[in-house]
Amino acid sequence: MSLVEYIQIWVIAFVTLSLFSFLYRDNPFYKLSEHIFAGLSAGYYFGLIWHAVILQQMIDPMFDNGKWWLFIPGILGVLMFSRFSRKYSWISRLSLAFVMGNTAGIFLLSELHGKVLPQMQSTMLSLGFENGLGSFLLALIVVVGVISTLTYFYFSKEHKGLLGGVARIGIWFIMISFGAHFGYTVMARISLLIGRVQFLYFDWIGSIINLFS
Amino acid sequence: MTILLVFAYILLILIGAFLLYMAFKTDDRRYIYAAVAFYVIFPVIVTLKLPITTSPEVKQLYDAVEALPDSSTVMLTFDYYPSTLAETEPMSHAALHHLFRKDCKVITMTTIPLGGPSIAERVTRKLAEEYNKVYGIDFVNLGYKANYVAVLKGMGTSIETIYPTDNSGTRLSEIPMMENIENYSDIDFIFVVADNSIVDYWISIVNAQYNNPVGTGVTAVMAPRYFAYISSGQMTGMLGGMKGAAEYETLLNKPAAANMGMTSQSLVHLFIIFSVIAGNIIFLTSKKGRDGKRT
Amino acid sequence: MAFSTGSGRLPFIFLILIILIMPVLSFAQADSGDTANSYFRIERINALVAMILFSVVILIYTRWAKAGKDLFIRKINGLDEVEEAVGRATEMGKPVLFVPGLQEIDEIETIAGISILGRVARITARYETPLLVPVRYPMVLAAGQEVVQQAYIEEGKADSYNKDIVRYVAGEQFAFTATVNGFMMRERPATNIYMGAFFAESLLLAETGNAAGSIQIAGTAQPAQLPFFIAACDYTLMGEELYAASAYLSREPLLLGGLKGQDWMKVLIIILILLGIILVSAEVSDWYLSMFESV
Amino acid sequence: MKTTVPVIAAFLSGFVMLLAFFFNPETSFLGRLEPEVLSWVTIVGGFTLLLGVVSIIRVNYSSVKRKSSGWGYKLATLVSIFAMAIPAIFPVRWSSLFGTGTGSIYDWLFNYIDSPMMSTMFAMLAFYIASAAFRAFRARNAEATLLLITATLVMLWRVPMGEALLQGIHGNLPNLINTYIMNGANMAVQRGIIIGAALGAAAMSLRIMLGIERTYMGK
Repeated sequence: MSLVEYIQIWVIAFVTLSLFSFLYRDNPFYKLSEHIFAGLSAGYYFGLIWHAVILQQMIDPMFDNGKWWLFIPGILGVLMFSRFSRKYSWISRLSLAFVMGNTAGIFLLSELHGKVLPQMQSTMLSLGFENGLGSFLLALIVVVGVISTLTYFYFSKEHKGLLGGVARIGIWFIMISFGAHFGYTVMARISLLIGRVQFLYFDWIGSIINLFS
Repeated sequence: MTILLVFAYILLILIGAFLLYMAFKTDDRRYIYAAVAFYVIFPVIVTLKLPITTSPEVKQLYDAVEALPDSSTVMLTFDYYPSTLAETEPMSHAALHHLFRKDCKVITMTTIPLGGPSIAERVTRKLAEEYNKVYGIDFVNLGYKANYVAVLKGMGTSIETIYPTDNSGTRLSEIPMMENIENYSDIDFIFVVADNSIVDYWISIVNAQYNNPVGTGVTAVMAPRYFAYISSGQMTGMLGGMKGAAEYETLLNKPAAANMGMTSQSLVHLFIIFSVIAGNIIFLTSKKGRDGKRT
Repeated sequence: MAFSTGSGRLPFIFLILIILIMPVLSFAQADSGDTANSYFRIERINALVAMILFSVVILIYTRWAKAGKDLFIRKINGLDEVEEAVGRATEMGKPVLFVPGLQEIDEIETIAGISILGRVARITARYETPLLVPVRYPMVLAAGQEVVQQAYIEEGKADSYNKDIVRYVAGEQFAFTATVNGFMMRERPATNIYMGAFFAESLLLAETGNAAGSIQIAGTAQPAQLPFFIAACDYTLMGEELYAASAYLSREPLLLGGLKGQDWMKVLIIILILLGIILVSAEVSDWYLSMFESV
Repeated sequence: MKTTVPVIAAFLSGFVMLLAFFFNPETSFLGRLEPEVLSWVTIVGGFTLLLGVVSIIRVNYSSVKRKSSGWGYKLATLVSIFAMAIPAIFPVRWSSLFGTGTGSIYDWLFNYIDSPMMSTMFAMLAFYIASAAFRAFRARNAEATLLLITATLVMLWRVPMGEALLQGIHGNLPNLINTYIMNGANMAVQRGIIIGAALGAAAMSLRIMLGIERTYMGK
């Protein structure tokens, strides 16, 4: 392993351990790491936008590809900075409206066409017995689950009588689903810790052992 | 050997119970932290080989990629933050192994501003060496562009208008691989590795409007939500969390980081189940003295 | 609001006009026979019908809500909990902590969080209970300050409003969480209210709030965080309940109209699904199912 | 003027998307207009990200200038911002340390400090979830109880050891969990939530496009 690799591994190990130190007690190391992290992330954004947007999406096409009109979105982008002045913040509305309006135009259709329609269609299941009890039971669970969940999130009538009953079934289904979600999420959190421990053990301690052998 | 194993397990359980007892006694949660650290570190040192069963969604994704004709074009997305590398990186590694093994042309891109492009560069270049793939001919990294909805929608008509150049600034017209690739219709499969709700837009915009098959590798936090898209056929297979990655690695017989982590997962999960039960027993027994809500 | 100003009506009329023209164009082109390179994508007519129906329903209800028509919304029982919890803080003279989520102002959940903040601020203004609102984005800071100041003025307590109630704490997710946790352990607020979009830090906040002995009420639409809030907080508003609560509280025509319109659509969706199930079970459903095919 | 022009801009910008959805891009002028409008949106979107960077610099610079409490840490943030941003701007031609490619200071700082920091911060959640599991996750009512029971079952099922345990109880139990809980009850609820949320998002989009919803503009 070259010297550079050693330095890299030890820098990561130092950073990892100083952040883990927070578990024992909040300390200056953790605070410092946190502030450095916030700074590096902001710096990363700056470098990224400088290259990915200003150079690659504007300067390069404008000067080498003849798309001279790309200065217009550039100006709209710069106008966004008027948000920092209380008096002129209204100037940024045009740029904001242009972006938000565009996203709204996409979502208005994609949410209906890409989510509501297909999800409705795939809930229209046959409740017949033709392919066995198992698939009937599953279809029943799905149909009752979807309808009772939609009913639970229905706000135009008090949840009383039949409506209340279906909403009650809805909350039971929702709790089962959230329970499943809880179980999955526990695994997600643990994996992240395992990732760090794998680094500390295999790479860092590995590099120490490698040093002496 | 089994006596040793049984003895190890008893020891593990005793340590867990002791630390839990101390946590309850002193109300100092650092005992629980110690238990978690122990249960994670111990199996990393002493790895137990555990059978990994394959779930249907993972098999569906594996089969879908396996069925792709060799040298077809696949878009692999790095839509994850550095915070979830432990779960998502094994997935993108396994995906690249699978795609490079099948000589697929790989286009990588990302919608994540913090680290997306750098992660994509690092992972693809490392694996490209292993399969001696050439940048610009076998794989290309488009990098990041802001406003993911516009990016996803824009690539439906013309990738080049959204990405005039690749991540390192080379114009797309100068990249041999991108010659006859204009938009989604020239891409055979989209493999999304993500840790956020961008997956919803890959499905509701790209799959619904451009009919590309979309397979995903998602963090365990996101997985339960996407069973809805699996069963409606909008999503072609899914890897759910580290277990999904481990299953995919096993199918590719390339066991790596995810497989190693499964023993630690098992132990910590059992410990958490035990502490939920213990916590609630204490809560319910002491509940007799106080009303349901904590006063 | 926009409806009264001239510009408000223009887009509405323009939208309806253009949408009506599309079907005319499609039928005109249908009988001209050349559907191959057709102008209008006939196969997406179901999306057009769905969008027109949806837009008309939402706009009608919004217009009714604006005209002050009495549109009934059931009281979300989470709101009694919020008022009771803020009352508890007033009795104990301890501060109320309100976190309007961790997303930008243009996210629906943040807007809902800010409108609930308005309600909470009116109560804290009335009883002069200390209130702290840490935020993560400059634009959320501006919107939050506006709403809180408005509440203090309406309660006739303009003098006891100060700019520091709503405070920009940090941009980064975990720097923000650590600072808020620090505040919780130092000030020991009697009530923590989390209303908006929350992610992995939801657990850190709820767990620290638990350790600080505060009553906690949460509301978010992020499905991955709801299980934790349900298990760790005293009361949780789930998903759309968050939007319904802000609509109920503010009676704001936009929210009210939107909610009622969506409720109407839910009834229609349930009826269409049930009809579909009957037809599918009777095996006469092909024509019906094709209506919902998204291409 | 301050409201009408943005409202019209929002409407037109959104309306192009509606047209592009219904009209075939190959056979109409939309084929060129749609991606062009979208590339403009990504450019303006990039600047909004810069907005966040500038506001962080402003907030930290003002507290350093005023020497407010903890200004040392704020100085560290400022130094880190420029340590990352300045080398990234210089062209890579001058030296491979510049620019954002592999081998640059930018890439090095990200891969070896920024990224591990973020991974470690998230890794700490494992500890918090365990302590929360013991201290905060209470079966305080019937619903929370059902949630915790299902959670325990799914947690067992998700790990090899647990799965082996379940198979011990009944050979087919793991598959039953996958079919009837994950692909059954959970899938149905997720579908209900997706439909509800989609209606909400579509309603919000309609209001934004028609200039009725304007809070994002800070009206």
